[in-house]
Amino acid sequence: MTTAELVTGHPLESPENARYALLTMSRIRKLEEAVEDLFGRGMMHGTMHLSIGQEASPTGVCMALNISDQITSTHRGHGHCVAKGADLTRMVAELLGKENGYCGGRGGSMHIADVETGNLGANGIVGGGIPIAVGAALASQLMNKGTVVVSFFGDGAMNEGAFHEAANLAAIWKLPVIFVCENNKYGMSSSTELAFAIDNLSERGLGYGIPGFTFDGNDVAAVYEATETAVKRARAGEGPTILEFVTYRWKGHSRSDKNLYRTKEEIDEWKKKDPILFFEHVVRDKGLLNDEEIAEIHALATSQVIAAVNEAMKGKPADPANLLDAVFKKVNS
Amino acid sequence: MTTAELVTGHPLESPENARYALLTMSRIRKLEEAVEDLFGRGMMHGTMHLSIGQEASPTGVCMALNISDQITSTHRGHGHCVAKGADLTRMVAELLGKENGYCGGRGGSMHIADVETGNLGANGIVGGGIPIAVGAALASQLMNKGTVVVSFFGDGAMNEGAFHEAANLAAIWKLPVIFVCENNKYGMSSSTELAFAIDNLSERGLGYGIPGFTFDGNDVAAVYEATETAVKRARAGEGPTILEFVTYRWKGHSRSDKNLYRTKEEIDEWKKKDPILFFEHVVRDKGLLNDEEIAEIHALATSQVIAAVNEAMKGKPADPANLLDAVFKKVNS
Amino acid sequence: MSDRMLTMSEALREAMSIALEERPEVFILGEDIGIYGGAFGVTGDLYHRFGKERIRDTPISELGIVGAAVGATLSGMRPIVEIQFSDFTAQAMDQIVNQAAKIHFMVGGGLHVPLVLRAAGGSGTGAAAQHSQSLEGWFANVPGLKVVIPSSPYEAKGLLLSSIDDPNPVIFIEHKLLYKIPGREPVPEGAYRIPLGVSRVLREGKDLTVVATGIMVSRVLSAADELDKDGVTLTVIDPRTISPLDMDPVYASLEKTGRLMVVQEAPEHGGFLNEVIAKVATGPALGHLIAPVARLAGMNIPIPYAPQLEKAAVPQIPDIVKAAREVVANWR
Amino acid sequence: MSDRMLTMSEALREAMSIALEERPEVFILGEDIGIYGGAFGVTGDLYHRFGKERIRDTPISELGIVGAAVGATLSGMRPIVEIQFSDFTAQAMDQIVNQAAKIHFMVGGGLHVPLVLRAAGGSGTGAAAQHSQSLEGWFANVPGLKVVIPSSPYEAKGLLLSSIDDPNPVIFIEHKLLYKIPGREPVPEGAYRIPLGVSRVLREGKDLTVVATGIMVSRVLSAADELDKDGVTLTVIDPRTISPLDMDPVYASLEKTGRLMVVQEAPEHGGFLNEVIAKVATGPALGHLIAPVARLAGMNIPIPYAPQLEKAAVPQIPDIVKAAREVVANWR
Ligand SMILES: Cc1ncc(C[n+]2csc(CCOP(=O)(O)OP(=O)(O)O)c2C)c(N)n1
Ligand SMILES: Cc1ncc(C[n+]2csc(CCOP(=O)(O)OP(=O)(O)O)c2C)c(N)n1
Ligand SMILES: [Mg+2]
Ligand SMILES: [Mg+2]
Repeated sequence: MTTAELVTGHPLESPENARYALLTMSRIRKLEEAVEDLFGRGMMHGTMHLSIGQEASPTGVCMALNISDQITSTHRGHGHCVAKGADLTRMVAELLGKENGYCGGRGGSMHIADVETGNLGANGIVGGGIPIAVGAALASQLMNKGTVVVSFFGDGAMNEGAFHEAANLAAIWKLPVIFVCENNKYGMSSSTELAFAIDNLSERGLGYGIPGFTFDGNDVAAVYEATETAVKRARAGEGPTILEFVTYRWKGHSRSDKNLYRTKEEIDEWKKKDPILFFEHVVRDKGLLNDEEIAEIHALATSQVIAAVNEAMKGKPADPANLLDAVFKKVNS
Repeated sequence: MTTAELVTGHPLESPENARYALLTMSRIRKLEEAVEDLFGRGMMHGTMHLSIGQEASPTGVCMALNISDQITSTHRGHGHCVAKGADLTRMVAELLGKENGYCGGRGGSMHIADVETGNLGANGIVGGGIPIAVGAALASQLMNKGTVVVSFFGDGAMNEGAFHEAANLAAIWKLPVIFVCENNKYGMSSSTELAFAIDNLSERGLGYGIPGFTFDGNDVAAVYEATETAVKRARAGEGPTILEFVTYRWKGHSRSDKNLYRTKEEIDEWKKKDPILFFEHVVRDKGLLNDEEIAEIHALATSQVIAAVNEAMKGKPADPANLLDAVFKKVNS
Repeated sequence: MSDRMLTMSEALREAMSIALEERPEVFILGEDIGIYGGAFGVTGDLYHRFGKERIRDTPISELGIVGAAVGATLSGMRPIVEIQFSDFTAQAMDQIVNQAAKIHFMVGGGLHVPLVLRAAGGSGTGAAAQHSQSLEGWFANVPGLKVVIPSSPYEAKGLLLSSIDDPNPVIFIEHKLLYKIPGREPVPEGAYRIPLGVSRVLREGKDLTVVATGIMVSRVLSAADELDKDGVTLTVIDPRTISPLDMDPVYASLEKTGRLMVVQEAPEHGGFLNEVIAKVATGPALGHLIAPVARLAGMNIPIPYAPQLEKAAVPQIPDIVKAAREVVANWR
Repeated sequence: MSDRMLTMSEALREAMSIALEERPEVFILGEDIGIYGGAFGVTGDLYHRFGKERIRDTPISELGIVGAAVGATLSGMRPIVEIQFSDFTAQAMDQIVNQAAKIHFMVGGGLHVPLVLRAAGGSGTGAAAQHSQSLEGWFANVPGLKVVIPSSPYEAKGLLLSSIDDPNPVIFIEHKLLYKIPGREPVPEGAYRIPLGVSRVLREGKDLTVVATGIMVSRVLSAADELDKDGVTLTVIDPRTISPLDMDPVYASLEKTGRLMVVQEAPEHGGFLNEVIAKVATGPALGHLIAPVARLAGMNIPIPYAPQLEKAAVPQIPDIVKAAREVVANWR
């Protein structure tokens, strides 16, 4: 089995929730480690953007959402995808360019969408998903769906015009959208210190009349709580919230990154703040999970990822024959 | 004579300054009345965006600038043009599509630029001039020119991505640029109440780390003082400022406007806040100018505008013959 | 058939009104489309009839608006976006080209984008270089977009209804000079659909095949009237949609006339109608050509302001007459 | 002449380095061009040599960056903007098209915009639909822009220096596959300039005239080698700049070969090389054609991700060989 039964609620509410939160974070980490390995062995094409070190944010956010709630994601989107409930096999199959991948091999890592779990798609364009999320929220409002849309994006994306225009539309129309800025301190090589003249990126909200808050993005419980409050606000028709989750990516921006713009010390410092280890501490302290259970969860994640990779490998390579037909949806279909 | 000797300094500092401020506002008003009349009589082509009622802002701003300081302007740009020192004849000639117009008849009202007075150009694109102003300020900084750039734009322009990206660049690089938002309450038919979820548009500055302030845009002295402070800050290398000048346009957005989105009462209310009449009161009260002098100033403005129109009418119509040559600047020219 | 003569604004409004009534998932968004009735008056009274939720005024933020429309389609809506001047699609290019056009393909078919983007194109109103462009060529070279250019009120209504029905993103470019002039034929009441991808032969002649789009269609028809007097007769073909492009009537006509002329307002260099020439030159139709193709297009300049300059910049009726005479006199 | 073989990245860096030394008003701005050395490593060590003021890292805001560059030109600077992937010019289209391209004309000549916008185009790296487009056609249809497409390190260096000298905005599109592969000829040290608007005849043959740009030039040259073995010889012409476009060598060659093929990576429908076909079909050169023109172009699809799909989407060497054989066998 490569999908998980979605669990919603506070990660520390029960052993079951804690287990789910840990499993999700572990699945994301192991999946990305596997992906890195496949790339390293030349079995994958293109580039990759790993979110190792950032697993708490997608996990905590999605535990505060229903399956009918929607997200838009980014180039660094594997975590969002998994946390919203995607099938690992179809994800890996996509990265391997297989017919049974999420996009039939046409999109790759940066374009995975999963309608069933409400994932409206990763996006290769920085900031590209933000107005789309706002539009989905507008649809929710127009159709009285009661659903909420979360737009995940990075610190760098906040400087795109797309963020600005979308944020203002959400504010004036009080749309049920949550802007989740995963501030991992860098947009590629560009540090937030150089790219912003404000201390917390959530202060951007002030200019739109949108409440904005900054949290430890490596604490899955804090992420959950922040999101839950924003979801309530959105469902109540009170409009958008900006949530900044401060986190860090352990790996380079993409394959070609030589990490010249940051120090090894900085990276090591952040590795000590590993969201998974931190959560393990907390659940152990609270008596929600013991060491054995924790080890089992990781083993399960590993075996799921291995199964997904093996299964995906068996898939049929995507076939160029029907590419022309794939451009347009047929009229009346 | 259709240009004026530029005067800088506080509009209430001396009778000379008061006279200049009033003359400038009057020249703008009379020019636009003449333009409206020419349009009405079918002698002009295209559309027009009049700034009648908004004369204090360009006048007060430009009195705080040196001739070497630069501005970018908007579709509603006649006032900025005049206040920065443009030649009225060449302006009218441009509107009439004459060879001796500022753009040789190629640009019209929305594209007048005047290198000599530091006017980098009106712009038909809402928000289009804002990044350009930031770039000119970057050039000033790189070349140590000590000059300041003012970007004029409307309330509506603040919702364009161009504003956002430009504002952030100015903030992080501490550029000598001043963002002057002439908030006349509407972007075409869209009221600031509908288009923004904040009270003062200058609050937008908070999200960039740019100080922002809101002032009565119909009080030329207040405009001057605000600008002077921002100019000092800019010249000192402390970076940009956002100045919001609240004002009102008496006329429709453009020729085709039926004013359906606002009431006659509202318009009348604002006509009572005429920046010219208000300034006359002040200068009379302060004993800077008497009634006779005020009347003379208006008469002078009128005669200058009439002279400009007459002179412009005599110009040669723009000639299509050399259009192809006008697209590129010659290499090595 | 009714003999109602409508302007293109009226015809477009009628199409939107029908769609708004037929489908709850249709809504319109854009700048000043509400109380103001649209920069060119196209939405008119729809705001009063359908309310501010469905006729949705937006702030001035084209990228945000188009993006929001894209997002709404992914959640089951069918938005119509009005961009006041097609020049401002430049603001929204990312959402149009990198998102709307590609989503269906990129995600492997699981999502689609039934979006109609209406925009006023073309010159002739003295609005100068930033408000007068003919940008259809940009969109035609982007796989995943359909591109429609109505040339009359009748076409506009039927094509817009088909565009709204289409499950894919459609760029619908309306020439601003056509909004107010009366059309050349009646506009039926009620719904009718003109399929996308079917060219229309507006007139058949023996001497020259002319392909033109948008405003140029009526100019070519007027030129044809004039040439008729000299006994020079034209086949006039309006592709109506340039993506997809239906060439069959062009090929068929060339067998008869042996001469081809294309007429567009967009700048000549790299303009879209080169595709028509290329399709002819790369196939058997080349064998039917008895003279070089005539290409009449906008000058390679930004649109100037002064009326005499603006007119000179794009093909006018006398230019078409002259060019047609030349090509008909020509022999390879 | 030196016999240094450089990669295109190195050649471009050398050109920028020369310009930075020659002119104090030259500076570079873009995302990750500083310490990172550029998304494709093109700026490399320039940051360390010229400092962070002149090799200026920016936030992720393409519209703002290009706009700032435009503004800087109006104040006497000569910025070079690097846009990481040409797909992101979509973000900056307003400043490119509505501002940079038109300012000189619109304001009546009083201002000009000596801006160079470098961007990586094309497919082949598995970066999928939003990072692989060939968008030169957009810019070529915008009067006021010059459009340069280098096909090798030698061309890249000389063309970039001319582009920096040019007082007008230049869009400089670099195919990302060319960055790292060695060029076909040595790159001289020091400054040399290749004028914009002069096509280069890379090879002369008797059977077929091929016009190709960018990455397709080397593919066509490889195909020509292969065809040589069969005694089929090609004239290969690289226009190097598509605006302005120098057609003289094409016309001259057609007199000899009578057959034309154009090869581009951009989608076929509405792609730029149609301009070459149109220029031939509308003039006397048509008379020299003894067979229909062959057009080889990208499929009309977004660029797909999987390697086998991506390869299928754009012309490869065997496709060129095959198409050339067909057209040579053809007779109108
Ligand atoms: C519009 C656009 N500009 C630039 C890029 C190239 N790029 C891809 S990811 C990235 C950095 C994004 O930073 P951030 O938003 O902080 O996300 P992170 O990578 O840190 O998760 C850049 C510059 C892009 N894909 N799209
Ligand atoms: C990018 C763009 N979008 C829309 C327009 C059409 N338009 C011209 S002026 C205007 C209103 C601008 O409002 P504001 O910025 O407040 O300036 P004001 O007209 O009030 O001076 C609009 C929507 C435009 N010219 N450019
Ligand atoms: Mg980041
Ligand atoms: Mg306004």
